[in-house]
Amino acid sequence: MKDKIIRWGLPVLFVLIAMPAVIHDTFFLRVVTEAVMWIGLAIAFDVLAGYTGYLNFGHGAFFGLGAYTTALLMMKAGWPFALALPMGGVMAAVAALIAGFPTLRLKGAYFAIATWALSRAVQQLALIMDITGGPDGMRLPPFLNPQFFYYLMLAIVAATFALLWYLLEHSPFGLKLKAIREDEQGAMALGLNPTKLKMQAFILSAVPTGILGGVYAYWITFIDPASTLGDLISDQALVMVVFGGMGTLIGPVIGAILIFAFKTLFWAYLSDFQLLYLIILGAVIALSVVFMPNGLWGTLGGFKKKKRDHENKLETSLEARLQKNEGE
Amino acid sequence: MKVLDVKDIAVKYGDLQALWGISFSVKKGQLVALIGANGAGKTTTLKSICGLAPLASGQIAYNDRVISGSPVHQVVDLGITLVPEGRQLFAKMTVEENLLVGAYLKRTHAKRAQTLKHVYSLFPRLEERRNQTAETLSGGEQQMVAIGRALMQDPQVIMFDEPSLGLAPLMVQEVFNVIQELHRQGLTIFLVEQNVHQTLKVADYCYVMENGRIVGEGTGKQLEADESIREAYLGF
Amino acid sequence: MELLPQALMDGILLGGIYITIAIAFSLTYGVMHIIDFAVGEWIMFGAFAGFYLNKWTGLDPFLLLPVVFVIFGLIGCLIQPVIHRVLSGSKGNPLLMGLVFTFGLGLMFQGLAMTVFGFYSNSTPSMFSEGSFFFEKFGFSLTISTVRLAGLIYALAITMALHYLLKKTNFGLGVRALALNKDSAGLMGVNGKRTGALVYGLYVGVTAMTGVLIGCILSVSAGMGPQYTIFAFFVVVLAGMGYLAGVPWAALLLGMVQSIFLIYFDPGHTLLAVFAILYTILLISPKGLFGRGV
Amino acid sequence: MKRSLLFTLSLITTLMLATTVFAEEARNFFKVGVVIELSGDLATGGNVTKRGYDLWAQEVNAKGGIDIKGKKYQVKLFYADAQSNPSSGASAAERLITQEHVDFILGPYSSGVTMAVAPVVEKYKIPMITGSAESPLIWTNKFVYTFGTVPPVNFSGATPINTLASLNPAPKTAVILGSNDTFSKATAEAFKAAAEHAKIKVLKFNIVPAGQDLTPLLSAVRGLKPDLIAFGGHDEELIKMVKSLRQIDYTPKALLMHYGVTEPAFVNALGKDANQVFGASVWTANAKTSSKILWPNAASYAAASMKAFNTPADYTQAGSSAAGIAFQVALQKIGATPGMSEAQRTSLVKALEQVDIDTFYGKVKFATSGQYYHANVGMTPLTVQIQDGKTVIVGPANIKDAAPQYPMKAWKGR
Amino acid sequence: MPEPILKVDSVTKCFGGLTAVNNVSFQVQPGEIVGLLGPNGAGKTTLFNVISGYYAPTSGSITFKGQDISGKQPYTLATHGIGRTFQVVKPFAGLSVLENVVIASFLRYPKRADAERHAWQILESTGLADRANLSAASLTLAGRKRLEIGKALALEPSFLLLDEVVAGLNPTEADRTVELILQLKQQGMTILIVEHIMRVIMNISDRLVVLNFGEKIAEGAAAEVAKNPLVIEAYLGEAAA
Repeated sequence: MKDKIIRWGLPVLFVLIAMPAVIHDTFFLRVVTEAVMWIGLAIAFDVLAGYTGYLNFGHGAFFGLGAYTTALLMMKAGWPFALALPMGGVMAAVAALIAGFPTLRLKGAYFAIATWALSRAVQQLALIMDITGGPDGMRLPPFLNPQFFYYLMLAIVAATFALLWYLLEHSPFGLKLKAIREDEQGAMALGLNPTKLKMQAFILSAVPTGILGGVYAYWITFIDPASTLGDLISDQALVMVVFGGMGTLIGPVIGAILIFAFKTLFWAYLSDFQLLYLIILGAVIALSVVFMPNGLWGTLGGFKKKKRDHENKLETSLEARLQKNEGE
Repeated sequence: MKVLDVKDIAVKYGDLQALWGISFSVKKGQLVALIGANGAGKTTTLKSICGLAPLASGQIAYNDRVISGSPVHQVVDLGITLVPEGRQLFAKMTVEENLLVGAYLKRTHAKRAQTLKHVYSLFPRLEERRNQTAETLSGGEQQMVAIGRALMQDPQVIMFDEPSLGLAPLMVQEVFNVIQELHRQGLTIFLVEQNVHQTLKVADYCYVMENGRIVGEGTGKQLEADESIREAYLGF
Repeated sequence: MELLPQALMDGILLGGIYITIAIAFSLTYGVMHIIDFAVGEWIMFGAFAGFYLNKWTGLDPFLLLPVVFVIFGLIGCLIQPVIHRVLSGSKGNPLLMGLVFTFGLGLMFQGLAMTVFGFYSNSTPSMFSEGSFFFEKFGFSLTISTVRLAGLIYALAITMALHYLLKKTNFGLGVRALALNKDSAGLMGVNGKRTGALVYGLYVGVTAMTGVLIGCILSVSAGMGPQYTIFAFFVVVLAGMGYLAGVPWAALLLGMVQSIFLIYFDPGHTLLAVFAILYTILLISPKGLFGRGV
Repeated sequence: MKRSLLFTLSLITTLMLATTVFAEEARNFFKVGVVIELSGDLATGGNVTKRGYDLWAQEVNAKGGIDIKGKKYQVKLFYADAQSNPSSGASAAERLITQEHVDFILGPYSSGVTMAVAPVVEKYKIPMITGSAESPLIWTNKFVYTFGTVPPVNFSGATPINTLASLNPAPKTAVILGSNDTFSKATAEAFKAAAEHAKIKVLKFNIVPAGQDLTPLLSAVRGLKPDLIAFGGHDEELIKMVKSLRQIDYTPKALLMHYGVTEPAFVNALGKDANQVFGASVWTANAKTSSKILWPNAASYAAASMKAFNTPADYTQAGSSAAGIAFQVALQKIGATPGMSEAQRTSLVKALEQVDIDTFYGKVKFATSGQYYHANVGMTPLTVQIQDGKTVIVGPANIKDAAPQYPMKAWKGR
Repeated sequence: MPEPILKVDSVTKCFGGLTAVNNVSFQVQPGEIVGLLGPNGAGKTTLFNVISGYYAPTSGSITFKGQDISGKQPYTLATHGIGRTFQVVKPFAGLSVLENVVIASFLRYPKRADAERHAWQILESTGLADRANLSAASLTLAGRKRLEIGKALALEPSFLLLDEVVAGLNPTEADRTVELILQLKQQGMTILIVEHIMRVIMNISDRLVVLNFGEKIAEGAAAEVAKNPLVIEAYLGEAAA
């Protein structure tokens, strides 16, 4: 697993780093920047959805919170971007702590709806407060350097991926999360504190999301409640994760790339058929749930795993038979 | 005449095989019992007969008609019913509603007032508590509702899954009395029990199960006499 | 103070609309554990059905309700087996998968509606939309909009009809049995698949009828769905998911909170208050107002 | 490791191939970028705006193109959907500029998207005129390359209040409500400022959540018995507002909304209940305008719109067509041909700042300083009223077509 | 008499109106195997859940190694050295057998490499090593029960609560499990075990505690208890009495 990540991850990272040097098309760079952002949002969403089984329909609220924190600190307090950005992550962590403490007690649909209500409330708050500019939103000083934002986004998402990969797939943390997802009662007997673990996962999901929100604000130069605190972020992250495959790190990445690429291609080259896009996207989601409940990666990986399991089984039974024969 | 004929059935839950090709039959008017330890596959056997657990192989016939593969609601319409383990009542419904669900089928719906009267005469206690929700009843009363509910279906074969489970001794006795009474009335009964002594006493014929297989059979007397079966499977 | 009766009345009338949005929705959750993200889209389709049927036939939308119910009931029965397949899958988390499936369905419906019906808002005329009742006594004055009153009566009628269906009919007994214990219901001869399809059909039919009413009372547009999805969720969660008897109370509470807030507090904070209340109640009583959700 | 190296190389090559830049060709037509909301929440307005741009391009091309120093150049529109989302809008602008190499841009419908697009056109120095966005905030940001043909609401909102104040007996009290979105909130604030200025007592002023059913609030308003109810909101909200008022059976002496009443959907949905509602507008199909460019007057434009789309034109659409005309005039002035250099585009901005022309839409003249910087201040804002299902100009007094119907007829007897 | 490792002191547990465990007291000495007996529904599992922290007792107290642990969370008790198995075995189905055990090993070995090494040892000793990389869902019932014990052992507990680890196994499998339990006892483990199969529990227990209807009806050595008429009645039905 480790080898695989390095064998595939490093070249991909290399390509991504080298890309702006080769391709000077700023639109292309913008699209890739946004794609990278969505990869980050999707993997952060999956920490909670895939690894603990909680659908957080308030994911977008962390994004908006990060965006507004960064924007407010820069515009009202005069902080430099470099200081304001991490504060977006800090605020998201604080919000996750406050929101998670009560909501993580809720199960299944109740959690989904409570987090969604919470995110609506946050949006309403941004709409009626003066300091956020209400519905007019906020404008940030334009710093229009596409390379800067590309590399910043890439660095944050790559770091997030690496961190999550380490924590979820390599360190004890990920296994523990999976354990409480599978059987919370049973996990408690093994010394795992589900409340604490879920809270950690919630924060882990919120922080990168908040930071990405901060980058978004500075990059797009304009934020308002409709675009940064609306349902779009959570909805799209959910779609990407479900399509790609929940509960893995690669799944959401693939889901984010494919869905975003599909969306962008459709948007750029088939804009006469914009409405068709909604229909197709809806159909893709519905059909993928019916035919690939484990997502694209889960389904592909599933075949592989089945094969491996099967081989293992053959081996075991062969061994067992040999042992038996020896015994006799 | 065989009312129920189970031939070589196997059941799997995912990778786990619960039944390994078991066969037995129940004749009309008989009280047949199935005994064995926890996890031996007794409940699975009952479930597979009523269509709640799909068969991996084998066949089940009822009055010479193949019923395996039919959904549960069709099976019960033919006159087989199950009083499930742990009663499985509709907890938030009243006693009377629980009983009336028993007469859900068209076949029984028309004469449900009459059947209800019959059930109440069998269990007068239930009539007293007709408007209480099922969850507020004691274990014994719940068992009565479960049996009454099954009777509302006007069955020819009634299967019991551990009816004495968790009941006080007096109550256990009462349940067995009811079962014997139903037997006397001519119902065919298939009983799964852990209360070995009582069961062997009332049953016409017994099967012993272990680990998804039938490992012994005979009348109650024969089994009680069989030391090895006593030793290995009955635990005393 | 003199506004209080009017505020309460408006709250009740608004609550009536929310009852109709949520009641059948709650039923499907209770029986089949479907959380239908497309509930607002069914309302939208219903509203358009009412609008166009009224345009073509010239009949009052209230007279068209049964037609709409039958059409959409059939559609619901046909869709349910797919949802059933998703929910009974062994892979992943079926409940969440059902949520995501209907979410996709909702997106598809929105796209379809915008393609077919265009962007403009519309309104369905009805004989009830004309007048209002006006009372003035004891220094209080009270205006009751006829169409909203008709909506409330419809809501109560539907609630009562559902109550009758569930409590007094054999079919309803089967539905309740199915909701409480699937295996036992099967043992009693309840055909789970067919009953499930009928319940979903009933839900889609009732929800589409609600759409017709909303078209009369408020407006009709291709993008109207999501806001009603929000309210449906709100009411159902507040009532306790699947707890039908809680729905009217939760709906009235929602109507009342909005009415009171719009009148006595800063109206701009109304939605904030609504969401804050939902959140708070979920925290105090995670299974809804009455703690009876499933 | 070898296999992944190969993979890396092939990926780089693919990326390079995929982005082979379209070489800049000499062309004989203008490439016009259009960034608008074709989908999402604001698609209604986006599509109205699109019709305006389309009609302009159609008419220009029907006349052979834009006449630059005796040679005619056709225009070709390149759309990009902003999906009602600022970030998509910015991407859309970037794509049109860097990939399609458009000469100039016709801008978004909404203010939010315009705010995100403006910095992008600023960066590439591509002039943009929006035919619709009318939040005052856009202009206080003083974007050099961004212009607008629709005057901001704080410029146009005062007129209908003044018209009402001049009636006899004038409304003395008012309740002013606004939906909580940029445009509607600004509208309500403009109404409020104008009312206070005109000595109309504002009994209640509230910004309400977008989409909210306002019936309970209106019940309370009813108790205040205001002469005037003024509301800033979008199409669906306006329809719901009228229905609510009728349902609680309150008819104020005057009901004022903004331009939404001139949208065909308003009359279509409400029928006779739409009658006598006042609105603010800068253009109607019977506005008295005369022009030498494309359409001689408002009526001929309205007819052209009916012919092209089978939909009556409203002022957003007209303003969008006028945005095209403004570009056309400025281009002719500097004699720029397609494939403009940066210097040419800079002078195009200068030329736009000097535009002062009469169009079918009215006078187009962009402010060059102050709070309306680059917004069109050449217009005469109008007070309109729906009379018998038609939009009629009822003020200011010197250009009105008909007398305002006032007070409003009760809902019941209609 | 040495200090008891576990002291259950007049523990009562009610659910609403139902009293599942009623005023039960007993003690377990270090190194002992105590069998908890009783017919289905007698309250054994409830008592297990109270001891292992899943339910707080309604009244009474539980002392473990001299410390009052009543009402403490299960994960806290795991660190104190209490390991338990579940009657209905639910392995973490999406994970491999090895991973299942590794999760438990983390309690004493927070580093992944150490935990894995430890888990391998556990798998060896429980005879699951050859299936380490299979998904836990693919195990047979016997395998799952074994895994359940393995997970509890990976906590390196000083006290084990075993809930029906033999039930449902065939005689060979059952014998192997009994062997494993006796081995643990030899290593000095204290065990409280619930089991239905008499032959097993009679053989391995030093002492028995018998529950019926939530109350303790007998306590003592196996042979003694088996003669107790109360027990016979409760257990075998009145016919045997």
